[in-house]
Amino acid sequence: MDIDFSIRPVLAIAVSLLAAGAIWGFRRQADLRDSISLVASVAKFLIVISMAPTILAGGTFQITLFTILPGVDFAFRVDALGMVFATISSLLWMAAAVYSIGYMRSQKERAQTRFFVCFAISLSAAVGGAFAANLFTLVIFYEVLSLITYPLVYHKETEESWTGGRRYMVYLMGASKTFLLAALALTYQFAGTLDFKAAGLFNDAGLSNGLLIVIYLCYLAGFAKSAIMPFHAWLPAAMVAPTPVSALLHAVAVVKMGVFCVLRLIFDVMGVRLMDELDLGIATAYLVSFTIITASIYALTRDDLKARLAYSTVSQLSYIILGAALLSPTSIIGGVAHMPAHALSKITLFFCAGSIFCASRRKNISDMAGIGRRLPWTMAAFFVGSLGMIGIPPSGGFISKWYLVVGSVQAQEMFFLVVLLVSAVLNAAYFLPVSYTAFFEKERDDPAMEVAAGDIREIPLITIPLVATALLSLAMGIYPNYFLSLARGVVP
Amino acid sequence: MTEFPLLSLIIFLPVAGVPLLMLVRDDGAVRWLTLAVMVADFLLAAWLLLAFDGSSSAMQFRESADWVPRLGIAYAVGVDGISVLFVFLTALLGWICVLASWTAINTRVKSFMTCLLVMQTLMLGVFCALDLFLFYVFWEAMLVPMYVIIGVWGGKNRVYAAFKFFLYTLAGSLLFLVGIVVLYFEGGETFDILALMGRDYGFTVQAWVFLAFLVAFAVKVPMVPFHTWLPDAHVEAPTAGSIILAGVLLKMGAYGFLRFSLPMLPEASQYFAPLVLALSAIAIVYGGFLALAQDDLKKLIAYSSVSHMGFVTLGLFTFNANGLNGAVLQMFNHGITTGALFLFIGLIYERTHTRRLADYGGLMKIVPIYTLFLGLFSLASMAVPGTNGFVGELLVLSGAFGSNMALGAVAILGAMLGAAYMLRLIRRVALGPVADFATPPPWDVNGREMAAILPLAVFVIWLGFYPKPFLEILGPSLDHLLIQVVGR
Amino acid sequence: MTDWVHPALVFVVGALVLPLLKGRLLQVWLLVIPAAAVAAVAAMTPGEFGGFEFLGVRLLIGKVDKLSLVFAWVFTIMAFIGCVYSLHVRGPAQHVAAFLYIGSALGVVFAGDWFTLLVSWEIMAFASAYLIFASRQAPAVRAGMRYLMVHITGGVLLFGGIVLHGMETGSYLFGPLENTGGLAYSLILISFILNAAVPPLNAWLTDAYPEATVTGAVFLSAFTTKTAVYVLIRAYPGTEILIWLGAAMALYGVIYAVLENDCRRLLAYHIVSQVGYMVVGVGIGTEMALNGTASHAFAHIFYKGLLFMGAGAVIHMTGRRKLTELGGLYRTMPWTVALYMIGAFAISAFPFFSGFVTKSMVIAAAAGDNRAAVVLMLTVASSGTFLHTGLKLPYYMFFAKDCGLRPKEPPINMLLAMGVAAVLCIGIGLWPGVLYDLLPYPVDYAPYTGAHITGSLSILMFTALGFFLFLRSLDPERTISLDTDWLYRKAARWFMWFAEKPVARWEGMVSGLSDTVIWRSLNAAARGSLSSDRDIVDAFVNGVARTALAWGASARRMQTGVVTHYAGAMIGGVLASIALYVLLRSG
Amino acid sequence: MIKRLVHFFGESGKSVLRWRLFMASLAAIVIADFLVNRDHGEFFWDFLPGWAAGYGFLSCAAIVFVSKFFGHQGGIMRDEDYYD
Repeated sequence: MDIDFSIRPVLAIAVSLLAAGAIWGFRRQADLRDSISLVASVAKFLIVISMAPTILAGGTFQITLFTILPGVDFAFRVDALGMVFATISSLLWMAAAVYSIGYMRSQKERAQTRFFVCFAISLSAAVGGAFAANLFTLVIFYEVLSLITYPLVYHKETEESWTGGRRYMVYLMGASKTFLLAALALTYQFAGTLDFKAAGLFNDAGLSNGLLIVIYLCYLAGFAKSAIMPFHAWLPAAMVAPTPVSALLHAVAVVKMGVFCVLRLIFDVMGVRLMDELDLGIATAYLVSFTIITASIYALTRDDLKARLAYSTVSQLSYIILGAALLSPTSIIGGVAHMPAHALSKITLFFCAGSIFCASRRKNISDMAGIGRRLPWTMAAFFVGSLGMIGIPPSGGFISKWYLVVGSVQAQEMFFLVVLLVSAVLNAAYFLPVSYTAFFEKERDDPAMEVAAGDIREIPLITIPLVATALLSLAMGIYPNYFLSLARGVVP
Repeated sequence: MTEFPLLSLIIFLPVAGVPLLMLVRDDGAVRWLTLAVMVADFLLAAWLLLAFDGSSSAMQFRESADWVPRLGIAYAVGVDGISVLFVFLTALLGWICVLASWTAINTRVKSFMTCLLVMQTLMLGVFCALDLFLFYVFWEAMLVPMYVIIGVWGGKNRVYAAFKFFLYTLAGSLLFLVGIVVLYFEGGETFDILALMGRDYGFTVQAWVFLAFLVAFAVKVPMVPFHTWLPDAHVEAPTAGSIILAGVLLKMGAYGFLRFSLPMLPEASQYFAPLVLALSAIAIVYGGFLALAQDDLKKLIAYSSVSHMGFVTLGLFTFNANGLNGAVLQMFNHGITTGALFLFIGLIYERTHTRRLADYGGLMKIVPIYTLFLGLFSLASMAVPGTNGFVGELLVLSGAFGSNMALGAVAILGAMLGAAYMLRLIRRVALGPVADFATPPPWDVNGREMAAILPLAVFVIWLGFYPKPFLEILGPSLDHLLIQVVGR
Repeated sequence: MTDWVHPALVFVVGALVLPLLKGRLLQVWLLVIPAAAVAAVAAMTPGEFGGFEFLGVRLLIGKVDKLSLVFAWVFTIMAFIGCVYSLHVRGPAQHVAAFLYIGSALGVVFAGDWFTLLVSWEIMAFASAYLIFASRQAPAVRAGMRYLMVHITGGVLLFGGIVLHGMETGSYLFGPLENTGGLAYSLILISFILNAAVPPLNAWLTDAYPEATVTGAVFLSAFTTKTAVYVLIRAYPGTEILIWLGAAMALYGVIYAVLENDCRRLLAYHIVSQVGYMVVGVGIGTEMALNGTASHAFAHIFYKGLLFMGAGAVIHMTGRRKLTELGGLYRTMPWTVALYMIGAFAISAFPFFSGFVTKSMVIAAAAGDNRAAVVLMLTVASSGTFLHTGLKLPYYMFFAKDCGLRPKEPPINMLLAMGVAAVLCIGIGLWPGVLYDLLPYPVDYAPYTGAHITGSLSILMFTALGFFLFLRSLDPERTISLDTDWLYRKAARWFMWFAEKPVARWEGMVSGLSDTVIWRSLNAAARGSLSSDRDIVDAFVNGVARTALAWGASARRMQTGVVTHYAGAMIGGVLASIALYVLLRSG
Repeated sequence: MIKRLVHFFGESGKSVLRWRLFMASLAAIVIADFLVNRDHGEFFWDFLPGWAAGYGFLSCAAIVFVSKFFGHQGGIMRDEDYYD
């Protein structure tokens, strides 16, 4: 476990911040402005991935900028878990950058500069959180992410989007201002530090179990981005945002930030041993199992495609937490591996939803009968994405589900085995109908539709990235080693 | 350590500027002159801060000269880690006030500037005084210029507000005076603060004096239920007045607790701590709710000050390191942030002549830079991580939890409310469709206003990420204080 | 993998290339790929190939022994026939699905470990489902969805079972399971018999196959159930319960077939019935029984394929599928009739047809195991088989009353495919030795004894007699028959109700909390404290203030901001209080 | 040739001839069943000539009537639009 000092984490964060500035600077020349996002995304990915070899070899990068409070530094540390998160966000930003250009232009969206600026900054926040070396730094980026995504949520500035945005803020800021702040204060007061420790922060704090549990629950509720019920309602509300946002942020960056924080909480703040002693792991597992099942069932009833995807996200996020909460090595691998697996599939699905909307202005699944003939690439990608969500080989989702199931058996918890299997069936029940409606049902030309079935066309700038992500999700199923070995690195 | 009477210079430089003002006629010249004086004073204060030795808890830059030896009254000044910060803050806000009233004040400019300068001297004096009588003189005298500022250059309802302010503070200060006198006799007929700290008073005396002080300081802070003068004063006061009120005057109360109540009356402090803590907790939540309900920008900020100062007193009476550090830091932060917010409201008021939340909307689109900074300070005020507010709040809350879980829980509620009303403010003022204003855009901040804003913004970020130097200056003094309170 | 080419690989490659081809080229490719697969199988020698490590599991994707070879042979040959039969189908999609389907079935056949098995199993479900969806009729799409859901559920059970098994034994190598009473054993068994369409888990088959495309049904009839039989032979030989399930199954299919009006659904029920024989064989588990099962599966694939091709040809030409709407087609489709009848004789096990030499092997094995009841039940079943596929179906489809249609013979490729299958049905019947040599265990069984021939002939012919005597009561009726799919069709509706009413309401309530409770209560509290501040605290102060104001002209003057008066007031107050204190002290 | 064979079974004119041929074949089979040697068999009926004929006929009858009974009385047969 060798620790190298490196400026690269900071660079990785800075590059998109600079990009944001540049985008603002060139707001008058649209082409130049948009190409900046592309370049920045590639640069960011290269910087991040350049750290991969060392991390895979079990090393970590570290850089401490300065001390904020006694026992609290402003510092970055790149380890396996952070690397997983950083890799998927930066990798998928490239796809999302292309996609959003296509989307925003085809939609002639307003305030594109603001959009791209916020987008770039939120990526900085995501990667910053991934590389944060302690709770304080992590929380800084966590909050920045909440705030910077707010303009993206109310982007359309319709009544609907304002209410959506308000709910977004009420949940995210509310939770973090009450529970998270409390948890931090308690931790700082009693543990005296906010640094991540694999053994946990509270070992020599000598706190009563009750207090420890309270602290843990405060954290769990505070990280509302992980969308554990009943703190999930902001996610469906955020669906008023333009689809690129829903895709990259509310399927990958933001929600994964929440889950990432929870994993940090479990592994590096509470520590596996404490989680086990207080039975917090198992309790959490039951909590998220409830989320998994309920969200899946609710998704069945949604006809609005994005809403269905949102609830599927709610349930899938809990897979990740479930894996971690079971605390068995294999399940942890499964949980961590499910982060990229879910990210790749879900971003594909959202891209598809956006593509359908741009091409046909259709939002409801019931209106998509026969659209598969018009948008073959999109719907094929959608099918691939659904495979990932259900966990059918050869998708990446199968890999993580395999580990999760093995892990839950290993943890001697048949209940969660059942939960996972049942939810797999439920996922199939709400994802496959989309595909078969699109491909096999008769296209009906109803005049109410803005766009007649006849002139629905694929939009290249939108289709290319979604096909790419679909292929990536398959690629992870066939060659999962990169993420798997990172996941192994996470196991304490 | 230095023979050079730096403190006295800092304290009296502003007043010294007054006669110079008499020489010039033209308003512009008056403004420039005042600004020059204030800036010079600020530079001295900055030098003081740099020259201050943060490693010791002792009073530094002490000067003393007999004044009324028969009564043991002396002219004694000096700063420790706590007061030096506030000297600096006061000096900083001083020239910002000048800038803030550059165009806002165009009647009787000279008198106004005179008030500012006098005010400045008195406030600096309060923070530096090491002699109780001297302290009281500064403390009392401060009322006059402030009263004038509100009563003369204030808004429609200024008389009511000014009188209310006066009544409250007078009532407070009378009790304060009584307390001082008691201490004087009990403490061996001296007004030397350090000496008085050394004394050991009987509990009953401590208790009575503490209560007397409590009212005096509670009015200044202000603590619920002595807070109602604040919103009116703020609403009616000109921008500069609001900045001084929020930035400095409110700190006096807390400073009083730090200087007198805690070190001189430790047993009483601990005995009455629950009372103060309860009042603070109430202030935090109550103020938060009140701010949430406001439709007047200034009132909103004013009540948010009540809530934030609640955090300060809360931190002070937790009697642990985190709490105290947090409290003092919070005082400083509040000075910066709330001062800035009042400045911003002043700026926008100059242009739109309305303070009703309902009249605003969509500023983001027409005055982006203004909105950007407004957003920054609002976030600081709601204590978002990465801004100065968060550090202070985190420390105070840690302290609160350290002393009592329930207390922490209530305080947390206040923090949440902070987010609520600040987000409401931003949402209504900055976002959404552009409201139609009397004076049409564009009118974004100009260079002069920028000069006033930027330093504050710098402090917001600096303290948000790197409060260490300030905490290091505070550290020894607060440790010393802690020993004085609970150490025995 | 130089010495060994996985036929599944051949099909996958074929499927990948297909979309690029069209017209003549496509048709050639459709013939080349199965032929290549057959060649690959022919070139195969027993052994283990393609073993490697994945997800920490020891994988073995190619385990070749005689048993897998039998199934490989029949699958690849049937693939060829099916491709010929579907040569006329335009567009690659269906062919791609078919190729993937066959490929995954072969993947199961050669799977040396549970993991590979599972993967192939899942892909098989999806690929086969496409063949049902592809007919694009609304009922077909719904049936396809049901089919898919059932198989996904089965796959999920298998998934769980495999993981449990792997955890129990620490090995994922695919082999016989012994009943440790663990959950794994039953989970896997359930998922297997689900694919084998053992009642009550049979409904997916009879629900979906009749809805499939004409060509798709041919493939469907061949692979899914037979792979299930194969894995049963591998994993559950000699499991008592299978005997009874199988026997019951054989009759179940026959009984439902009586009631059926849809020609392909009738044949589908006979798949159930025929697979019953194989399941019995597995249950008995003696070498002979397993030989019987394997060989019967082998023969079954061809004659069932032939029957579906025949029925398919009729549907293809007439567009009708209900017996009540057909009849009298023999005039214009004699070849179809003849070829179909060959299949019918084969399935009914007429002497010199393939069924005769394979089915009897299972029955003989049952007899050899002294299971009289089983033998009798199976005999009834075979009489029923002839009754429907050999008599009822052809009678009402080709003869009986004239429906007035005069369809032409089907396209030549269909006839050719049927011809090949027919040849195989007869060939196996005439030269059983060839098949017997392929079987996993050495065969000492001679089907052609006098008693056996006359016995089967009389059973069949007297069944025929019965048929003609009771002809009237056999007339098909315009009905559908409820099967166990009723359960999950209804259950699905109940579940959706549950999801849309209670769950949805609860969810709406919870996610509304922010607006309904939190936001409102905050604002209420805010307004409340505002009024209290104005009406209580401030009111008090104002009262004081007013009195003070009223307290004198000095107050009036105060407003002008003349400072001295305060000074006065202040000092006065100060002196007063000091005096007070001094007084107190001295007193 | 195939055509002729198929038509032979189809044409109504030939029904009498078909019936006779059928009967003849039945008779032939039963007779043959008595002639073949039955030296080995598992169960008693393996040694009864003509058993198969009877059993075949009975099972046919049984299948037809039992299942029709279930179908009609057991409520298994429903209208074609039962599910929608």
